[in-house]
Amino acid sequence: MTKILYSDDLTTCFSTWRKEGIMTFGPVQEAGNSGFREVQDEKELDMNLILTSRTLKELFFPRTEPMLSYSIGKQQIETSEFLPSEKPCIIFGARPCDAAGMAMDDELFNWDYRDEYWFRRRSRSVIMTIACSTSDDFCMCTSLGLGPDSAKGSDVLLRPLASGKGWLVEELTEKGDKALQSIASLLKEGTEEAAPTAEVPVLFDLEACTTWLADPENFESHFWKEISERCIGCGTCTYLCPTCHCFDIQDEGDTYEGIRRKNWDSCSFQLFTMHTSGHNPRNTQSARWRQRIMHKFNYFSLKFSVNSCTGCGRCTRECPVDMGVRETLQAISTLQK
Amino acid sequence: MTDTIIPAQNNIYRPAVMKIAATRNEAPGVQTLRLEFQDPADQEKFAAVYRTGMFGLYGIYGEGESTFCVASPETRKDYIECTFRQSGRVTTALASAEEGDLITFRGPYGNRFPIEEFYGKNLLFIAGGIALPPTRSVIWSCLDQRDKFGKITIVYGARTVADLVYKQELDEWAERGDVELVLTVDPGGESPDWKHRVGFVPTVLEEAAPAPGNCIAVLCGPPIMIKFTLASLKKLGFEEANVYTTLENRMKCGVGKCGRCNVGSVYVCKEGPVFTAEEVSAMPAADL
Amino acid sequence: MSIQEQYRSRAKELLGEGSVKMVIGYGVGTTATRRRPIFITSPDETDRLVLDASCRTNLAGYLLREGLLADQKSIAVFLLPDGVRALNILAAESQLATAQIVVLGFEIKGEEVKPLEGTAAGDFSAIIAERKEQRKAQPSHEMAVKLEEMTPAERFAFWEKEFSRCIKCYACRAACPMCWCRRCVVDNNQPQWVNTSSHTLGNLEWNLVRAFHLAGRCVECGNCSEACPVNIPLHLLNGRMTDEVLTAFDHYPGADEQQEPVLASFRKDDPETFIL
Amino acid sequence: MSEPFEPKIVAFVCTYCTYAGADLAGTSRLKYPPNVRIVRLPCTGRISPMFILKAFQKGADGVLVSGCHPGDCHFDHGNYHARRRWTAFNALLQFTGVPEERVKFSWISAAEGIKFAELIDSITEEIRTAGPFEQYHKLIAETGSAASV
Repeated sequence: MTKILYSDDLTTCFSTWRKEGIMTFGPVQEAGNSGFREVQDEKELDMNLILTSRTLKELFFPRTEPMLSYSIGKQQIETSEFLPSEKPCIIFGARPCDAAGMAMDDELFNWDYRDEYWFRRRSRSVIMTIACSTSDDFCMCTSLGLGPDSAKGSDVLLRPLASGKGWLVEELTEKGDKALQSIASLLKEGTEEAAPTAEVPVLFDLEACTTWLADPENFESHFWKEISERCIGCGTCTYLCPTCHCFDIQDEGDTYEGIRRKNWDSCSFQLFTMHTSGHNPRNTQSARWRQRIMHKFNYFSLKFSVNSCTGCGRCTRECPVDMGVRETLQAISTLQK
Repeated sequence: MTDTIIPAQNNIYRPAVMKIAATRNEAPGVQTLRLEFQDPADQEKFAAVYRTGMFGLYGIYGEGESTFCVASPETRKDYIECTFRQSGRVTTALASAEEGDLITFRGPYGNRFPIEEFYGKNLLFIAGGIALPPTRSVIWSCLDQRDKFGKITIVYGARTVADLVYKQELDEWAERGDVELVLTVDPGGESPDWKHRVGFVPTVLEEAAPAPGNCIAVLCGPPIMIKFTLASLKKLGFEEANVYTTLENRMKCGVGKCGRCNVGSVYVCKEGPVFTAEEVSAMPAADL
Repeated sequence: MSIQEQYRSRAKELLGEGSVKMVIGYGVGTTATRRRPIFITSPDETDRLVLDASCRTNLAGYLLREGLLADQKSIAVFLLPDGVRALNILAAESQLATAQIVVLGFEIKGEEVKPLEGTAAGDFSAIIAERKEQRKAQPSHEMAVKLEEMTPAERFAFWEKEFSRCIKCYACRAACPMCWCRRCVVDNNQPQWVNTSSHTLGNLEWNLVRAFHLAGRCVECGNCSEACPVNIPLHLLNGRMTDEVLTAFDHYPGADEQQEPVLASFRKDDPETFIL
Repeated sequence: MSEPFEPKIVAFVCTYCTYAGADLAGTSRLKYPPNVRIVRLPCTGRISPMFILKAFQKGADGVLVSGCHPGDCHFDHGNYHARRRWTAFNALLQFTGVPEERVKFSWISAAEGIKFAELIDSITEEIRTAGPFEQYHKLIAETGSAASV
């Protein structure tokens, strides 16, 4: 016997949460582009998306976020913080790859120094993930050791029913359990079968790739130039990546008052690492692409024992010149054999 | 790599406020600021954590933050001195700040020079141009407890006589008698009354020929100088493990999050900025 | 022989006889309909070239890769007529010498790919002239017409919504063959004219700056709209700028390589309708 | 009671004509509203559209750009270049819905003190009637509010 949440009850479900003062978020499609935002009710959601074009990370790490405001007077500087509210949130309808990405970045944002902006949002949020029963040409979670029903990073996992009329509900964390308690009356016991999960083919041998990447000999391999020759150095892959976390800190305002902000930044950009002197440690696009791959599949795992790629496939899906992690790792995988 | 020391922080991006207690022009475009914390709690936190080698992010609201070393030693923790060259947006604003103005400071971050491991050893300091500040904090850390070390040699060079920084301190070191000071300027950079050497640091270093036995070398300078000086040190018989240097990369957060400063898998902000030459050799050269 | 075969053999010939050091063209992509830019340097690899109706990316921007043309050797590149116009502008703006470029010109009509006669940028002036007339007669984009009919407040609201999505990935800039500045004005911070943050104000500013800097330079190749990961209709902005330079100054961007940049030239009798 | 709305207007003017015209307005004791802040530049050719965006970013309700009449440019042709730029930029502003009364362009010579005073008077009134540039002010305000998530 398992618990089932029927689609028909979703309206009540959302209104119950909102009545309790919980903010509700979910996947929404607008002008051919999709992402997560706050929704008043379930009607705003687009439940047919395989994957939103923008990632879940926007809810924890907005593309631009005021951190501090300052005002400067005679002999005094006053600052105040824009710390995110602790109002509880439920994110309904995340995908396993996105949810896993949030768990990966927890490691980074808690690496000795704790980033309150990230963690305040993380700790107030319950991620209710829907397992994938469909995938597209770019999905590659299975190549990264995850899968269409991975639980990593989720608080509740929902498995679509074969009938399409709802989801089997699995609570994974205490937070998830709590979110379910308030809709306990909507969770029906049942024996319905879940729809089969999407079949996502394994595209490369991850271990072979990480072994190749770990070999210092390969750092200056010709491979990097060849694989990234057509890279135009935009930030699409990084900005649409659930785990890319690089940022810039910028002041906006004048020397009397203004705001210090945290803005997304990208290792694809030439100016990202440029010293004031003009020296640039990663002066070529191939060095920058190498950084991105090495960061995900070598450096990150050296520090945190996990690769920082979830196989969502967005980097390839959205690349203006059809590059991406997929092609690079497929190529490395072949090199290694 | 020495361990990173983590100060207690609530919001890791919120800086402390410091007052400019004094400013000093060092060389054309180069300034030293002496800074004092406004809030005693910040001073206390700093004093509890600061060790020579750590760095900070110095800022002016409205312009941003800029990373450089703390140039004052761990033996003098009731103020911070920093020396910088006016070049970008933040340093330009810092350069136009005056005594009594308030600026911001985040840190201290990073690891340190393991000075207690240097006890009983001879010390060789080598610096080029604007890279004397990180070396200087080690120099003073040692001079303030002079009896714990053997012979101390300082080799310092700059492009021209005008570009030498800390001129007063150079005089002070020259006069102490317990420090051997070798000054040099690049060929063509000498003034008519220049009494010291003329030549590039690596060459001058080889001429001075300090003995590598029981000696620790601390080397800071622009990448090109480091490269050639390391070769000279090798020639003189120094082992890479006994040569310390600092790496300086562009940083925004200073705390391992923003993703810029890594050389290979090593985050300069978290695992540096102090490294032995051996550790630097192990990093991918193409990423430096 | 299919057009793809024709062009492959031309590429092979060019590389084989050593008259070009590289052919920039299209290859197969991740999916059946995706094409990706490829760089062929050996005559043995020309079989990797693909030419079909999916080859729409303007490849002209790759010619400005740092150092690529520095050795004075020639490069062949697959270009649609818009691409040739881009080439003309780059030459007019002294970014490259067309003598170094061998054009492998083609056009796409419906789903059909047709070869274009010629090898030098100048050989395509007839088709470009024809395009100019077509552009003049071409009805505005449906959405552009709608926008013109709106009140200013409605237009502002429309763009506010569109720009609110911008994530400042600068894919539009990176994909644009005309955005060749070594350091973009938004990356200069002394002074910082426009906000770099991707709040709606910063996004509006960025998109206005970019559209303005492309006025009279945009060849409407579609690279930017195509690259934009959040689907902002950039072509509407650029198209409006093209309308303006066409009607006000009879300037069709990239007509030939002698063409003076529209905002770096003037006529004493330029129209002025709004100056008090 | 809120204070009556006083428009903030920034005028970017060339030093040889419009600035001199403004000066003449002053020395002739002509009255014009104090709502305009004049920024003097060597030539209209130096006035980048960036300046206009900056003025709005800092909260201006209106912008005036003004220089020498065609043919009168101190540098011979700076204003001809400016005119082309304005044509394109003005079209862009219209297309993106910046109301026509928010950005004005004019030619005012050193002798036209009266024209300067009258123009400032009329655009100030026009903007006073239109009210604050709320659409833009809203965007500015958003930059100072906490992230929406």
